[in-house]
Amino acid sequence: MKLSATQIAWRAAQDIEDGAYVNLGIGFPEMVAKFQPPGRQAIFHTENGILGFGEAPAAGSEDWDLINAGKKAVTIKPGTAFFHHADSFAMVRGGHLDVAILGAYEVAETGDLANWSTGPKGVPAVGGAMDLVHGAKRVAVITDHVTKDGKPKLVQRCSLPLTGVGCVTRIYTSHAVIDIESGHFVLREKLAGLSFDELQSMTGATLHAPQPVADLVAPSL
Amino acid sequence: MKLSATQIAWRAAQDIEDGAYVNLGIGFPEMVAKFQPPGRQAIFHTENGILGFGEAPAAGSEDWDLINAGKKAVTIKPGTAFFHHADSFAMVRGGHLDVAILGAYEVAETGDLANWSTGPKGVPAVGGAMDLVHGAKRVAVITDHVTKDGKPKLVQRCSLPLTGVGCVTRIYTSHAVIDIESGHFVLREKLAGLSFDELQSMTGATLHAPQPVADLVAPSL
Amino acid sequence: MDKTLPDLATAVAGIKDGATVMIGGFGGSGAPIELIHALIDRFVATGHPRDLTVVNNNAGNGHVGLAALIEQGMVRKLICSFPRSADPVVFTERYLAGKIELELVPQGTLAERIRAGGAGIPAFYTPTSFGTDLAQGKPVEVFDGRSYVQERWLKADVALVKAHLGDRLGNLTYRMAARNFNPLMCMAAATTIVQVSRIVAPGEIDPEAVITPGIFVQGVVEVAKPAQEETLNRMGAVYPEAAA
Amino acid sequence: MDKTLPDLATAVAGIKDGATVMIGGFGGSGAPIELIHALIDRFVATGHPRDLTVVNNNAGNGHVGLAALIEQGMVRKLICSFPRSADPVVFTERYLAGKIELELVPQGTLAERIRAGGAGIPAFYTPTSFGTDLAQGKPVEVFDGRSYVQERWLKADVALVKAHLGDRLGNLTYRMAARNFNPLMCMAAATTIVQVSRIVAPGEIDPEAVITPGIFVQGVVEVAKPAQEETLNRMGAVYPEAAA
Repeated sequence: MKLSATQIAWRAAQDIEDGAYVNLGIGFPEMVAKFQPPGRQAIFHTENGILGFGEAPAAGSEDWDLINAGKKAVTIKPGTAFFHHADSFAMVRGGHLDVAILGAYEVAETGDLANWSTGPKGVPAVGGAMDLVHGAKRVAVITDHVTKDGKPKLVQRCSLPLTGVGCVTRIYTSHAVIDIESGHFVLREKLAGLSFDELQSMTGATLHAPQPVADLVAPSL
Repeated sequence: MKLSATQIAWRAAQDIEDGAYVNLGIGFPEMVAKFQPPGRQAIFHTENGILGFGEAPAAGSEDWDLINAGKKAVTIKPGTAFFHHADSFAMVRGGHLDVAILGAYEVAETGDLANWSTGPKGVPAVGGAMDLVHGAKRVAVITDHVTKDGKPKLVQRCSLPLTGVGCVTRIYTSHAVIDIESGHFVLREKLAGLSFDELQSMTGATLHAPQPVADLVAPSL
Repeated sequence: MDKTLPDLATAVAGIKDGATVMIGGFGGSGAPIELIHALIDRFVATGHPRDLTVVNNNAGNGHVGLAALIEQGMVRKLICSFPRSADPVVFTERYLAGKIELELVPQGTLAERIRAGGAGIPAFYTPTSFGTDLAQGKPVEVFDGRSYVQERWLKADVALVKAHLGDRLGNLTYRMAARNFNPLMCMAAATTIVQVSRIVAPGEIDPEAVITPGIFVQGVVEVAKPAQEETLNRMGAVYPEAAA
Repeated sequence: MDKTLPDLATAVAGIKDGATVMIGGFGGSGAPIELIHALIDRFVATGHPRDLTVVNNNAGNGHVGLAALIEQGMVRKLICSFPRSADPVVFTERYLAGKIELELVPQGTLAERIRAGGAGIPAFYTPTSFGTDLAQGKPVEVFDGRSYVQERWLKADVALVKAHLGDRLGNLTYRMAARNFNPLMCMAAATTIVQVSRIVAPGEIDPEAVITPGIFVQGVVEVAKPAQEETLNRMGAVYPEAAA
């Protein structure tokens, strides 16, 4: 038993404060926007120059000048602002974002993140990931706990090319919520049906649990 | 006999091409704008964020949000654009201005300019001068040929604190038009009634005249 | 989320002794006079904040706004490009008496340092000031055969800014050349407090027309008919009036 | 002064072999498709320009616009942040075959390098890419205890840009997120050529609404109903059509 991608996104969304400025990485992390808790409204930033954009338009009513960083059509809503790329990354690099939520190939206990290159084969593409990891006040990762082959994605040291050094502070996985503090994975929540030892065996570095570990729960979605 | 300040400004204005982007230093250089030759229209830039501003408004109809770098009221005209200070100095530092015309305490044959500080006494103030001398494609100076005490303002080496090193390319004075080329003052025009030797005696470094020297003429203004 | 502040006193309540405060404006245009005067009111009433480092293009004019702040003795250090004005007596007297510190910065470098502070760029190179007294002590590097001076970012604890329209999310527009340093300072301060002529509902400002997106703004206070420094000075105004 | 150009062919006539060409847009939004296609037309007719270095955020999509430029073999090197798309086959094949050079730059660094080129800043420091493969060979410096990578400005011979409205002085507005890299590239090129949906008289654009002031623009050409890359690709378009 494990959380689905949708449920991981839901869990990550619960930690976003009302009024937070948030950048969601392209692909899977974009899903987080759907699960803002009632009464809270985050303001979403996209690298290509929109702050406070709205949901996807109905199919057929897309305006292709109004897209997000993943090149998907979005909409405006009251309070939206447009700006150019240098201003957009001033928001990122200048530390003005509250939260960035990114995908990962690997996350190390040091907070190092690898999420842009699977090695020398193929075409490398980095986009805004390397900027985001050094900009937001809180850089979180959402990911399956292990690869499709069952290998740990949470590791001692990343084996793939790094996106950033010591940048990730929280990881939401299919099995747990883990903080990174002083070079350690600190377990905060895990699935109720999963023992600490089972989780440790799926994890490539030592899990610490200095405080009681809460149950990781998410609704059926 | 010598040109008045107004006539020096007139002479400098004759060299400004149609469509040129021009910054005029505060004070005396601002006068250059009045003497654009018929059929030519320069576009004036002011450090505080206006491109293509118009003339001074009638007294009493000033809008104090619409001023130039000298804090004098100006007007908008068709094609005016507003922008912030970083964009304004991107225009300057980025080499987008065609001409900057500045005043001077001293100009050296090396092209060094001193125009911001008369020494350690008093309150120093630099404004945009140090940016302008490194930005415009052509940096010209308009000045009386000598100080009120009759001392040369065109010198071998500046004695006052520098605004910029090797930046001035042409000097319009009350008595002559002089280019700076390869570390030399090269005389282009002088008042008809003034001998070369007389001009040299008023000048603090060697004047060169490799080509025929034209008469410096300006209308009564 | 609503960044609206109820009044000017609340807007300036959080500024601490020793704070670095960026104050927008170029001369009087874009100067947040009412915010400055509210800060003076607080100082007159409580003795705080003091020992401020103020960043502004100028050093004030007459006896209102920034000049009045200096006149109260609240400013320990001024970072500016051009401390001259039609009536610079307040700054000049204190400066010549050694009672206020001055860091003189070329205007374009000042603007770029503030932008760099807001954009997370700790240092950059500029040709400006190379070979001059203002480059003393700064690293110099040659790129493509030309010499450049390294300049550091400039950040602030607080920015006091004047804008035209603002919505409750902090999106701002400015009025003509009153824009000047204001959008840059919004980016470079931990806390940006803006006085606007009118607070509007989100959506009333065209998304294309937003000059400062709300992410750079922490508080917005409405001052419906802001005073203009130039006009006050022509009337011979002095702030606080009791000082006249 | 009138910066209006009579047609697309004239607009791209001056681009030389080996030129560095910045091309605006993020994916298809803000991509000057018609200018790119005019450049392809010229190449098909004359064999020039070729050996171009192109700066764009992406590497093209499908077989139109930038992808078509690459498909023609006109591009020697691409400087971009994200050479992936829904249909990146044109770039991918050439890249994997070693027929095109790639300089991969983080997106924010790419934007800042272009701005720096336009603003006369030869180098700056950024935290981005520190400790990664993309920082290899670049100077690193510590400021206030944190490590930063030195990055150089990026300039171009020509920028091909898409805007919304333009006046004959070159003042520009953009349409929504089609703004992206376009205003920055206008600043960083020796010659900036802009296609606009409508050329208007000076004064028709509110001075407050100008995003790119005309000083950054050398030529403006009207393309009344510009194609959108996304729409062309959904129709399976190929440029030039004969290549289909």
